Amino acid sequence: MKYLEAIRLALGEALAEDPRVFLYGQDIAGTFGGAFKATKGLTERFPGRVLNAPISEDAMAGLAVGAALEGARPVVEFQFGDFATIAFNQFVNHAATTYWRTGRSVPLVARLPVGGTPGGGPFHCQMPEAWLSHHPGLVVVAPATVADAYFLLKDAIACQDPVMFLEHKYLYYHLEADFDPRRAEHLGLGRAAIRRPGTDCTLISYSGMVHEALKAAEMLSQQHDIEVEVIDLRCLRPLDTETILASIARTGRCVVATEAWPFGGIAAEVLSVVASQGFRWLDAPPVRLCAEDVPVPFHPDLFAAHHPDAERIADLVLETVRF
Amino acid sequence: MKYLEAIRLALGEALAEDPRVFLYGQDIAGTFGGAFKATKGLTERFPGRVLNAPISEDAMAGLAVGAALEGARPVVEFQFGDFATIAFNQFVNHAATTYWRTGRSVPLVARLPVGGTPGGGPFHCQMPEAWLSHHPGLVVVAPATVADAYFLLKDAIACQDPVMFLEHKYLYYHLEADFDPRRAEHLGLGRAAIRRPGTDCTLISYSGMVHEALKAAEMLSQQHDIEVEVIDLRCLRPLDTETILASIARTGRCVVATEAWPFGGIAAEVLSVVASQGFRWLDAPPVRLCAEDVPVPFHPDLFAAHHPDAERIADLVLETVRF
Amino acid sequence: MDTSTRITHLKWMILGRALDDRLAKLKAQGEVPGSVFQGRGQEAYSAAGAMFLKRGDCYAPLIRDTAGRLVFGDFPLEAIRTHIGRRTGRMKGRDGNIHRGDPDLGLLPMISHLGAMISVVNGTLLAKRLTGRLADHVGLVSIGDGAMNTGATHEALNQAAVERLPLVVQVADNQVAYSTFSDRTYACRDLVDRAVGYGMGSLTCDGTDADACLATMHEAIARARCGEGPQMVVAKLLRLAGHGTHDDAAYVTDEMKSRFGDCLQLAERTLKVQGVIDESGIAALWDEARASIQVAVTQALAEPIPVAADEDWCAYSERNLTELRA
Amino acid sequence: MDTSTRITHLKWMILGRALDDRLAKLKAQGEVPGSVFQGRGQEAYSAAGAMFLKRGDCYAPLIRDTAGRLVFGDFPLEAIRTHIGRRTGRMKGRDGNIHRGDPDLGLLPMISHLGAMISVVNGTLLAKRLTGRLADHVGLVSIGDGAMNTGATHEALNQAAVERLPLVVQVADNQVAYSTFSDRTYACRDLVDRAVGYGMGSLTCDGTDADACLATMHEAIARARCGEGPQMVVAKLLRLAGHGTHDDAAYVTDEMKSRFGDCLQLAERTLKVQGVIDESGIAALWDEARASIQVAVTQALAEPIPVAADEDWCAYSERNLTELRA
Ligand SMILES: Cc1ncc(C[n+]2csc(CCOP(=O)(O)OP(=O)(O)O)c2C)c(N)n1
Ligand SMILES: Cc1ncc(C[n+]2csc(CCOP(=O)(O)OP(=O)(O)O)c2C)c(N)n1
Ligand SMILES: [Mg+2]
Ligand SMILES: [Mg+2]
Repeated sequence: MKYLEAIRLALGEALAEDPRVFLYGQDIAGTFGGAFKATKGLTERFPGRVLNAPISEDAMAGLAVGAALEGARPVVEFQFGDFATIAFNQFVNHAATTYWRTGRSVPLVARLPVGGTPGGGPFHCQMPEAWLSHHPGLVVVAPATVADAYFLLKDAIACQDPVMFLEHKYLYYHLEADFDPRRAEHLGLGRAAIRRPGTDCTLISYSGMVHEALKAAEMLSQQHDIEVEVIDLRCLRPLDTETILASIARTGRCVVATEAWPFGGIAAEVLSVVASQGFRWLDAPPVRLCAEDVPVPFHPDLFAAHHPDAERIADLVLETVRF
Repeated sequence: MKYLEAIRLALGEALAEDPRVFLYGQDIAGTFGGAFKATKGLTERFPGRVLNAPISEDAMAGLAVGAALEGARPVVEFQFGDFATIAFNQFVNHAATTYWRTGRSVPLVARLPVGGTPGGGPFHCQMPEAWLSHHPGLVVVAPATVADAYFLLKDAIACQDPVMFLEHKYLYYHLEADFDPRRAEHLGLGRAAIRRPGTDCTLISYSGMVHEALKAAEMLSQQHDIEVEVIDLRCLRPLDTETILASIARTGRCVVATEAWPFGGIAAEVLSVVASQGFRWLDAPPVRLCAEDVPVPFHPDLFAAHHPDAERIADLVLETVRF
Repeated sequence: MDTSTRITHLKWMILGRALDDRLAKLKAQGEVPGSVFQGRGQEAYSAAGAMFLKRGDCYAPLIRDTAGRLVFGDFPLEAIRTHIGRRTGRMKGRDGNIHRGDPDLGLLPMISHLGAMISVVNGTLLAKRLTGRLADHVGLVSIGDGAMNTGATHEALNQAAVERLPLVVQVADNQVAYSTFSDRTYACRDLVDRAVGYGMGSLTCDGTDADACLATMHEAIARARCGEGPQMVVAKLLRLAGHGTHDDAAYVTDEMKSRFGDCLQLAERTLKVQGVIDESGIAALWDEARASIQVAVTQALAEPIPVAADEDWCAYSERNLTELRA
Repeated sequence: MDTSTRITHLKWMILGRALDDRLAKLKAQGEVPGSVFQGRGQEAYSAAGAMFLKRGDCYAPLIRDTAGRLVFGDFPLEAIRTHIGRRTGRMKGRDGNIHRGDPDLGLLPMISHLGAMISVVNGTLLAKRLTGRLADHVGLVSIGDGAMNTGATHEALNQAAVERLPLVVQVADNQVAYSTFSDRTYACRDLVDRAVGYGMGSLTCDGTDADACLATMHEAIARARCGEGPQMVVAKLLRLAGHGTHDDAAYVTDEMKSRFGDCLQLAERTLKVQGVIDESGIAALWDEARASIQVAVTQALAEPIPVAADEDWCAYSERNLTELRA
């Protein structure tokens, strides 16, 4: 099953299991089934519950807030996560604040296709998690595996709080795994996963970058006998600081690799937690490897240089281990 | 001179010195002179160059981008920084990316009244710097003193890059200082200031929180003989990591205090820089004290508890020094 | 409109005015930490909209809707509590003044960002429709001349039209947005000219004429109820107060003032002239309003303020999500 | 319109079509990293707008404006470079395809967020006015039926009307926004009905009729030039391609196709029937277009790609600001 198919499966099951669920987004209805085809076939199965939205991201988010307050379970698809800037206000000032201000939950899910693909350019490759997670009140999720794409989406739809669900565009079709939802194990919302145990260094990432981290870990094991513990955050907000700190306590070293810009990103938050709460365990400076600090470039060569990859992650881990 | 008067002075001088400068914002024109009176008297002195805008923050920001591209020097006033969420897209995707994408600078200034006042509540007290500084391309400035309110605003208007200028609402009328612009010394854009030298711990803050930091330093000196070095960041993006790291090298300890939420905020960024680049000098975990992680409360008692103050800052410094 | 509706309308107008006045006084007395915004001059229009709502409808008032809120189920005690920041009441001192609301009642607690409430009302209506509970329910949303120009308003009005939702948008063109006159806010002849561009029904009325307000809002809401799709109502009137009590509104010209009467004075006069109510009847309404407000003030002032130490400072409703935070 | 204008118009339409076709072919050949969007069916309208612009005007085209861009000063080599990501040209491989532009020319490089360009054009016009350089200059901005519903569009159109800027907004109602038909995009009779709500002048035309496009855009731009304030033009037509080359547009129905012709075929036929140009004259225009594009393709393919090691990865133009970063 592909990552995208896992998302479609979760959407279909949620629609089938819970009559309160409906889907709303640009071009998601009918035979077209969305820019990335996540909702293909769902209109036929659930007529009237998969609705096309006008190009009005603010109103899409606002409608979801209202529907959630009214007891529905709206799942809103954005065509690209980059366009969530337009809905930023409804997300952080409305969805995120309502529970604290009024005691009423706002159970909505916003599905945001994020991350880079070569040739995507500055406005179709961004990672929005930094600005979606600063304000208190939103749950921010970023599945890296096929199983998580399925389970975390089901969890997100069941969650009482508003969830920003970040789907990596590159993984949609490029990530495939054997996966049986009735058998697979699954960690709940809010927990990080140790994707590969190790003793020499903790390597933290999420979303598409997890696969580069795993490649780096494999390279280091093969070439340098270094055993890296790879953590996939899964849920960025709230952050599973317990799992992170427990790992640092074992390894004494920390590298964070993300596809996002560095300044104030998730990597910065992780490093602050590690530095302030894990200081006593650290044998080397905790460091991060993020995207270059300019818009995401269009040309594939620039794009490749802009994004961290397994090699550069491995280099940084090596430097950290040898500190 | 009051903080607000320093801003008005800078605006008046900029208008007088540079015919390309104009002001645009809600309720800033005429005898009214803005919600906080920053532009009072300027319409009379510069007719036609102080323009009222409709309640259209996205279009306000977009107009500024266009005017800047056309060679003007727009200074846009937002009524509250909280409403910059609406202009977020034009700021981060348009103003911030244009130079890198096209080689053309976008010299605009957005003046954002930020920060908490008791009774202001969840939508009139926010600190927007985290989400304005994550994307590359914006300069983010947050003056804490009367002199900086004046000099940094003049610098911002002269700057070739788009500047987000964060003015603290509480300081508008509550901060007053003897200040002669022709005599005062002044650090340029991009440099942090050491507001009080010290040897035992580096205490970093910006905007309104600098005054609590200075109070905390004074308390610690008087009561505990602890000499804290207080750094006022002044410019949040780019961050003056040189000054920060040099101070940490001297003191070996670091506390960051901000009025913003913790997650992925400026404090997180500073801690990451300090942990990753200043690790060898650290004798204690670098830590932060931020606002409580919920919307800014309306009631003054909750508001007071929500925001860090001198006492709590001092406690954390003490803990850090005694680590 | 029948006599009892007109008298009820007057009663709500008076209660709204009296409550706003009392809130202003509480502000002057130092009891209110934040701002006080008043609906003075807009009571007739505001109350008229809410009067034709029923249980199960949704209402999103704005800063000038003290009267409409009261009609819909807000009450003086809750209004005062929220202004003075008591921990009793829905907002518990966490949010204040005109941000109060009660989602359980269908009274949406506004956020400050103008225009943001409309799509939220759309969402409540769409959710009702999808889950088979819409029946003849409607949503009513209030908006000012200034806020008509936010992108959020536009997206939401178009959205309501595309979904053919039973939304009534009640536009109060009170000549100013804070200090800014309409000529710097919009350039069309009348804001109602926007309705056709959304494909909405539309109505206008004199916002200072209580009977016109009643008839017009009655008609608009009836149309929405019977499936004619979203409706836009635009009334012209004048804000007879500052933007908030902190604002002396010196910028409002005498010419502007000369063009608009006070809806409440006008209503009292008309009803008296028509023999619907007499001087003492009106005085009784005022006495009753003031008395009930005085009771509420006394109680609210005696209620406890929030205690920081009791707060759990958690923005999530799913507590298990936060237990993980170190 | 005079004969030479009509022939020039045809020439630009042909060049636009030929360039789009060549870009699609380059995409099929694997030379284009990103998407290719085409203006097929919209060339007459797009070119007509830009033809009445002059040096010093500002133009913000969108994804279907290959033709209009060429008229205004974009050229095939720049278009191809930007699509295939060469470091030559304005965008240096940093941004691609329809994001190209040249602010020095007044050709604004679009960002993807629909509606965002309009207020930027307003800004250029206001800046010109404030610094005394406006004279009779105008700004032209292109927008689709779908993008008319973004908040950004609304705020900017109202802003232009309030400032009475010489803005012409050229709406191409091509029946679809990606796969979404107009009935899920707007509910008014015609998008031109929005003009009155902004207080703008308005015009409509058949977007498949080249002469109508010329006459209408000429009139709209002339009105803006002589101080009549912003103008909205709405043309109906059909996108005769997928949203991008990746999209087979299977959702476009035969009924829709039967209602709209191909502006280019129609123009060729009309001009032939009227004896303005003959078959060989048209063939010559095509040959010329294809030849010039072939030269550009050959050159662009030979041009160097960007080199990551040469990048300074810095988003600030003030280099001193970044020197401080450790
Ligand atoms: C998006 C946004 N921008 C600015 C403000 C600040 N603000 C609050 S009320 C107001 C004026 C509103 O005018 P109008 O919509 O005409 O309503 P009125 O006050 O006249 O009832 C402004 C500018 C806001 N609340 N939201
Ligand atoms: C704010 C925003 N939301 C979504 C998109 C994705 N998107 C790109 S083009 C398009 C359809 C545009 O339709 P229309 O405005 O009618 O223009 P057309 O493609 O028909 O020329 C969409 C949804 C976008 N670019 N910007
Ligand atoms: Mg108003
Ligand atoms: Mg279209």
